[in-house]
Amino acid sequence: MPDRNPVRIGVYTCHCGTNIAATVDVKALAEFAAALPGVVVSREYKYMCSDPGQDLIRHDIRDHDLNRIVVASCSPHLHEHTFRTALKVGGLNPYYFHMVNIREQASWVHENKAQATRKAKDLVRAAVCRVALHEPLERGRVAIHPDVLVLGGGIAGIHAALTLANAGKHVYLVEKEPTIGGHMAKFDKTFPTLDCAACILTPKMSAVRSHPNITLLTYSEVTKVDGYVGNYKITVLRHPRYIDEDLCAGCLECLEACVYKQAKVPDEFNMGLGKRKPIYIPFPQAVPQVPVIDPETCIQFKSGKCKKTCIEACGERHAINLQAEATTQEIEVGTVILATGFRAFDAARAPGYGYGRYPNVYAALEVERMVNASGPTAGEVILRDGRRPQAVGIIHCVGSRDENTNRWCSRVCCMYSLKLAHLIKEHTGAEVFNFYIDIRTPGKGFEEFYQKLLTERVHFIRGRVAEVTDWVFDPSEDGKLVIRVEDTLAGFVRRIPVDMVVLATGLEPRADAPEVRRLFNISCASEGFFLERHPKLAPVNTFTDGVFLAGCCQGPKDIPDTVAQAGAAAAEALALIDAGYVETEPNTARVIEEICCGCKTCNSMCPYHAISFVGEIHKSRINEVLCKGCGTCVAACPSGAIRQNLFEDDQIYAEIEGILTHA
Amino acid sequence: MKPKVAFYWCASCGGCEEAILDLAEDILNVVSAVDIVFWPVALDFKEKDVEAMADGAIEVALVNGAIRSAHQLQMAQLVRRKSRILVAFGACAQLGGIPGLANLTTTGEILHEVYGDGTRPQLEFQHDGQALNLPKLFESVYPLDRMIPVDYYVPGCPPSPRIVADALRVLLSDPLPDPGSVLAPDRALCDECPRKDSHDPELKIDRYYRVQERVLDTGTCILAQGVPCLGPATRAGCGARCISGNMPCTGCFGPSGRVRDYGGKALCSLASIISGNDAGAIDPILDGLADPVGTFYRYSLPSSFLQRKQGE
Amino acid sequence: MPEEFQPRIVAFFCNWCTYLAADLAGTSRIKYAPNAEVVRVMCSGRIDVQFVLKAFAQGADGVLIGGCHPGDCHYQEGNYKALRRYRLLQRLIRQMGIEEERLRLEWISAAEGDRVRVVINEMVEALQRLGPLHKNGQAQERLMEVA
Amino acid sequence: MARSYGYFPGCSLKGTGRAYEESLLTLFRVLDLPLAELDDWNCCGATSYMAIDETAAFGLAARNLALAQMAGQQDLLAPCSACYLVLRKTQDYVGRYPAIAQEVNTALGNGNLKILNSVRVRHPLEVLYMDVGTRRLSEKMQRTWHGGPVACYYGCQMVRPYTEVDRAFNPTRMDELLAAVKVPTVDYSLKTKCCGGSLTGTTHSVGVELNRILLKEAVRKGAQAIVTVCPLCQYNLDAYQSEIRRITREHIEMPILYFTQILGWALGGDIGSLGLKRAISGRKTIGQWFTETRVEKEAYA
Repeated sequence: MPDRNPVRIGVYTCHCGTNIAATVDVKALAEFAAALPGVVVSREYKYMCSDPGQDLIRHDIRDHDLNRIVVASCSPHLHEHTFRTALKVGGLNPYYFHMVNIREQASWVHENKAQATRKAKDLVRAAVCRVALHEPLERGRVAIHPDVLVLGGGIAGIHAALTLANAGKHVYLVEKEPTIGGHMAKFDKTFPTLDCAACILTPKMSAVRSHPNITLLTYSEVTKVDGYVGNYKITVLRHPRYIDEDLCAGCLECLEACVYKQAKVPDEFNMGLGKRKPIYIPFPQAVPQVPVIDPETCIQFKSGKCKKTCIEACGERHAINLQAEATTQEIEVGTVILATGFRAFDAARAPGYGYGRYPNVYAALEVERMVNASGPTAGEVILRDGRRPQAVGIIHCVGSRDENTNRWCSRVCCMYSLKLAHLIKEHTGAEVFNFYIDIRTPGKGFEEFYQKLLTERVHFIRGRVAEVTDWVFDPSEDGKLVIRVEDTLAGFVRRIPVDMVVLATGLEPRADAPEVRRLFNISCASEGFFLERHPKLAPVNTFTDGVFLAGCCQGPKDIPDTVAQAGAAAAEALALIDAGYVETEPNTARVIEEICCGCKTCNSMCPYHAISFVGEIHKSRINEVLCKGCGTCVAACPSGAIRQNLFEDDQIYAEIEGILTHA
Repeated sequence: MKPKVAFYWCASCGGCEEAILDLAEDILNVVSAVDIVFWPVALDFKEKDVEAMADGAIEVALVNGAIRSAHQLQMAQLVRRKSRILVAFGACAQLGGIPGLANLTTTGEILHEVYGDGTRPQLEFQHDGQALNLPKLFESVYPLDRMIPVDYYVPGCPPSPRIVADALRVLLSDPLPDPGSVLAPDRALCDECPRKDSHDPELKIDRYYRVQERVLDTGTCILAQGVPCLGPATRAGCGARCISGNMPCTGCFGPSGRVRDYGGKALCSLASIISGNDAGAIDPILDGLADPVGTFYRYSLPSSFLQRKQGE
Repeated sequence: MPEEFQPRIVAFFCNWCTYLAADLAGTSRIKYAPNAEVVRVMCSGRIDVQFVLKAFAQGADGVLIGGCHPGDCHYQEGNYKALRRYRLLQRLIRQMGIEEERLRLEWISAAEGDRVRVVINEMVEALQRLGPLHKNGQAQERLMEVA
Repeated sequence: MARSYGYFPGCSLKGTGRAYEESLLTLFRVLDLPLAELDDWNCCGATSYMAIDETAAFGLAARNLALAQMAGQQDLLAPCSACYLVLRKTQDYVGRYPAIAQEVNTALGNGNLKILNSVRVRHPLEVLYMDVGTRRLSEKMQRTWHGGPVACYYGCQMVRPYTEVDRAFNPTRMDELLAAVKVPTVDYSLKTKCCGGSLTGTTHSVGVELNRILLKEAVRKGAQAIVTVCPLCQYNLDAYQSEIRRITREHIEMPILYFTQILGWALGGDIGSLGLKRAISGRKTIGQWFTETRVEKEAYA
């Protein structure tokens, strides 16, 4: 049907400084646009997204009584919202707008100015054709459930959870392991201040346990995520720890009582350097203070012939229940913070360094435990054969900056290597050699720490280590590990005999990152870390509304950065919660009942069960709230009886025609 | 005096003419109601008789068949000139119809198929001073409205008696429907299909069968039985005659109002509802849809976006 | 020498993976052929076969469909629908005399900026080998024969 | 009857490496794996060619590959590391760089040949490990080892840059094969270091020094012999021991064996046809080790 007020289009071409103007002839583009049907105003401006830029639009709407706006600038993912708001302020329905991406998808990816300009023209023509058919739309509102899920109980999750809880929001903190604390709990000292990790972490851990607004679900995993921003339904699988968290008083007598008098099982928390019993608590300050039974190694589970002395020891409390089974729990939250952390690179994947082959080659985390006073060696640096090392080599960038393994820099290895160098020297007085590609100390107090180590006469050899070998070239090397490296500063190949080799292993995405990613429907960057919505402007947001990122799951970072990011994620969540609602995009689909023939083709298209078949009228109907606006049913409807706001057939046809109409 | 009515046929099989006769006794009402001034298949009028008429003298002309030859075009243009209302009657006139499938080949190929390398009919031939002419065959088949302005469409191959009767009634009465409209309900066939409620909403096809491969249950949705039925994509109005004959709809009534390319839309829909999420699982199911063009464009190739086979 | 043929490609990209990949290519300043012009849809499942046919009829020499990798669809299953339609459409266009290289479906995740370059460049090369789809101009122009 | 493997001997196995060929044929006979020597094969194009004129090297290698593919072989066995590498590299480059493929095929075209990369280039070590497997070797074991521990030496070309045969760092498949027939091996850290290669012929002293390092470390690790997979390695380590003794006054004398010799013997191959007599160093030890002993059947408890 004919529009009562004829289409009056304003087209705005952005220079984006020189980002666009250097490759696209913006002047020619604006002139071209001016001649297109329905275009009343066509301007070019340095920065359309700036206030003066937006004012241009607002004033033209008023002065030239425009009713459609096209902006040719950057990606709609960056500024579509900005300009829609400008329309709104200008008194126009924000959806009378279409954005043309001539930066990311033209000026930045093409070199030939003529061709880039031609392409930009096509795209603008398409947008003009399209926008003419736009209709006014209203955004819906969805109430935000105030509770928050924080996934991962490392320092990131802990800090985010506490921040939210202190702001009065209820938080579900879900952790895979039997205790929270994550990697940080394994560290001895933290760089560059060398304050003890436990001293700063454990108080936060117990704060989590005692906080009235935090429900702590350890030894648990998220298995299902339903719903959408503001209204997520999360299914949590709770592994049985065989000891009732509510009944257990944390006396740990059951550990003493275990029929295993000596601990026999390699202890995960100590990277297998120590031993634990089948019934154990990961580490003394673990939260919750509740032991867990490992069915793999518990005699009762294996043979059923145990005296069950642990149950005796527990006595009246009856906290131990060997029949316990996994349970699932449904929780409802409005927002989610992913703080699932990282995985340390497996040093065995760099075989040249002999990890797993030579007993005295250690991965950094093992040494972290070793130098830790509460670690397996009570803080002593002792080799597997009981010797104290006279010389120690620390190899940087193992599983980082390496074509064969991971290309990225793990950011923390330089600093923790310096830290370990300092601690090892402190504990053993040994000669310590650092083998590095570059020393990267870009943090507060980092460079100073590096300087301090130089004065401690720690050796720094610049060169990528070729191999660690036990090949003895001359007798002085007997019984030692030899580090072969090209000293790129001295300019020759050196053989450095040492007793102990420490591999500064890098940080990787967790093995289960892909599953988590799919559960929460977010993207991963090429190396497998979770992808933020925008590296600069939305570093803790994801492309799924209401899901935020904190800590190393988004990329390697140290504790200060992690805590800062966790705070930011909490703030983003709070902003949503306190707004009380989110506005939803109106690009939903709807059935035109007069045309629908009730063939039910669409019903099986929708993964969200938004489409139901209404028996009384023999037609299908779409629930607008459940519809997420993918448009699959629209394409599938054989009689064209389903339409999608903002992606109407006619609008897309117009765009195609616009692109292909030869100028 | 009675309104003048003309019937003419272009590239068609004659089934549309039959459809008029299928009105049975109603035909008498028609004949008594109108004054038929031109109907080559039934009455002896000549081209010159039509030329003799004043422009617009004919109230309603029902033209069936597609345009394939210069003569058909010339006649269509003549009838158009003489008629106030011109109706594209039947699938061929509306969409190109079965003859439109010739757009999968070229005229050259067709002539070769028929005459081989032997003598071919000449466009012009001199016989003792007399010039004999044959109409030129076009490279492609065209639906009527690509050649002359068309006021209304009556779908079907052939149009069902009910549709024809309704159409005539509407056309000879006031007020006339919006110009360009198709004189059939703007809804798909399922709407009037007796089997529409026979299958549950979660329709998933694990295999497509050709109709001869399957003994079809007479109560259940044919598509749900794995036989491609184009009812969901095809305009209603035929009274689901094929379905009642336990045969799938092949789409002769063409698309409903919001669909631009009948075959593309039908294909899009039938492909969407199969199971299988990778090529390995999908392809065997699609193998059941032999001859996609013949299946989805049986009546509408010339009116599709692509109109004919591409390339030379 | 004659200027080499510049094919026109209409690229239907899903909003969450392939469109973002194209943005990433931009922010990474990856250079590729300027022949593909993007129509953004929310999901590859929105892409109606009619759109593809329309593009070919309108003068496109090639059509590229970009969606999320299997299992990664932002809308869970839209890309599977796209794949099913694509597999059947390939058979149809072959019958219609359109070479299959002219229609391509690619799964490109938000992280695969360089994949956008590779795919578009490959396609441009392929289309330059094939030449224009409408050897004798637009389909409409065929009407000339009857005039 | 198992399918046959195409066999490309290359110059060495017909010359300095005869012992390798003899033991290889014997071993494959006892495993009844038929070997079909490639008809009309030519120089593989290795080292010197590759260094001077790559295209010519690719051409030579490609011809052999094309012949194998004409002969309908799925696998082409190249026991010499140098042959293996150049053949494998040619396939890789032809597959990866259309320009090279075109050049090579133009050359082959003159002989009505074309390379399709349908043939798999294999090394006996990989074939024994993957196709036969350690389990079957232990089952088929006929003789028990009474000799001393040995050091497995893989050389440089076998596992770099291509790693189908074994891992690039610390390869272990030869160790595993020998372990399968109860031959003790030592943890030998130099298993992929340079044997001196053709340096022994050009910059002699350097080549010999590299040999010395390998031998000495083997001794230090308690090995009484070194086992190789490559005729050049074997020759270098075998031929210069007396010279090394003369220069260094270190008493180094140990057999340098082919892994096919030990396996062939352990699986009951005819001792006479393992090329053992061709050894230069440690002949006495070899004589003592490779005798007609039978497997003692473990007493069943």
